[in-house]
Amino acid sequence: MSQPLLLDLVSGGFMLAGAFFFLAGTVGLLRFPDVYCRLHALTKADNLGLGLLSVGLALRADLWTERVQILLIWLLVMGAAATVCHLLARSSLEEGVPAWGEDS
Amino acid sequence: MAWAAWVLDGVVVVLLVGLALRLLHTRDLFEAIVLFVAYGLTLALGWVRVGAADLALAEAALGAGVTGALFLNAWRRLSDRVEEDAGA
Amino acid sequence: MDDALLLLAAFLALNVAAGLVRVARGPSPADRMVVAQLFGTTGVAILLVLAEAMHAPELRTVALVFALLAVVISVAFVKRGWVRRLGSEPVGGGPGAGGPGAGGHEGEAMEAER
Amino acid sequence: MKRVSPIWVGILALVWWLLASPRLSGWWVGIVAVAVGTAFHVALGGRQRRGMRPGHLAVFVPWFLLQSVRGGADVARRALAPSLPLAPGFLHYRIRLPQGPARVFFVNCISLLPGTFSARLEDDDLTVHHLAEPEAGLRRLAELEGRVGGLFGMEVARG
Repeated sequence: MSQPLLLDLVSGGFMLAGAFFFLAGTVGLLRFPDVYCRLHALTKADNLGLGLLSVGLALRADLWTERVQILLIWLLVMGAAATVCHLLARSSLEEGVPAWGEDS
Repeated sequence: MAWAAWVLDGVVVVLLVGLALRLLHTRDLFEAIVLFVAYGLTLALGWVRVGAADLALAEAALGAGVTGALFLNAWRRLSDRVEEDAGA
Repeated sequence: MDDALLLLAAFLALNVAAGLVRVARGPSPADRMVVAQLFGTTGVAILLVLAEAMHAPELRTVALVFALLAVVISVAFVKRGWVRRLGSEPVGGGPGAGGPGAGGHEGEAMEAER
Repeated sequence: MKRVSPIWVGILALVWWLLASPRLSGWWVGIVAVAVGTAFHVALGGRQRRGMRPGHLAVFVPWFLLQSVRGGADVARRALAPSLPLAPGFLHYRIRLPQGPARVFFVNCISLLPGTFSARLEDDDLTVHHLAEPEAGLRRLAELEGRVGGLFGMEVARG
């Protein structure tokens, strides 16, 4: 009986840590001064949050195919996030969105 | 037991209504498009909550994705034309 | 445990709601387009959690679609330039995300988060 | 020269199987998907002479995961600190990796490194946005480039 409890604790810990990073990412999105900094917050904090959450969920999954599935989705999201971040940053730069502390 | 589900569903419903109101009231076309995409994705979450994963899939892919991309294209064409008219 | 997972999903949904404040406030179009990233990660997280909480593995497929959508939408957005487009404000940075709100009317649901 | 690599077909089929796994009733859709995926793979350049070396992934992946955890923690700390300790700005980095998959991989990885993401790439000149501490960012970029070079089996001159 202690085995499932331990599993719940560990996976719950991972998921809570993930939720914390999602919160941090949202706070960063609202607080950071310019679009470039906000992209940092969204890309990195949310990705780490999703990673921790995926690990927590993968621990709870019944089948190993489900585990790999969850981790594959995380991998795909990681690639998508890096691509989206680069695209938005590049177009902001090209359109001359000023960075914080820069007068233009 | 049920209250946790109520919390989640409540958040989704409030989000949907708030997005819809803001979407209809904003004067910024681009913001409206972006909010439309957000609305579609939130609606997909709503479909998930009522147990219709297939509808959620269609809503996300067609309602938010394809329609959103088409709106973005139309917005670009529209603003090109407005710019031309202003320049001429 | 399922209840705890549902609450976790609700918490993540609140995160999305807070993030949408940034989408509503802008000021630049790129600031609004972070909605793609927001749903691309947090939306996927919600769906993965729900897949476990509701015992519905098919929701992971929906999560995949969300992740792909983020890319599709932002590619559709950056394909050509966007500044000085119809309805988009002149951009301005500044500490505290400066600039007045788009039209002065913030959404009712957003108001509480500000 | 464009050749269909059987390894790629296998990888795509495996991915399909994993993603569709609880119910494989739609296996014929999977065959179509794998075929389309392979067609894209060939259209986008096919098998490169220098591919990723799988053995080196075992070293790279843990390092990268650690870096991305540190990146997330760094952003979280800055976002939650009341004083908002930011010193953002752009820096330029001259890429030494040759054109090709290694370079694309490198540029994508930058976005998950602590405090940096890639904003623009023009020829060899990469514009990187940093959240704070540009010198540390440059050092990490150089290290990442070296490691990506190792992963793809090419020597990157230290400069």
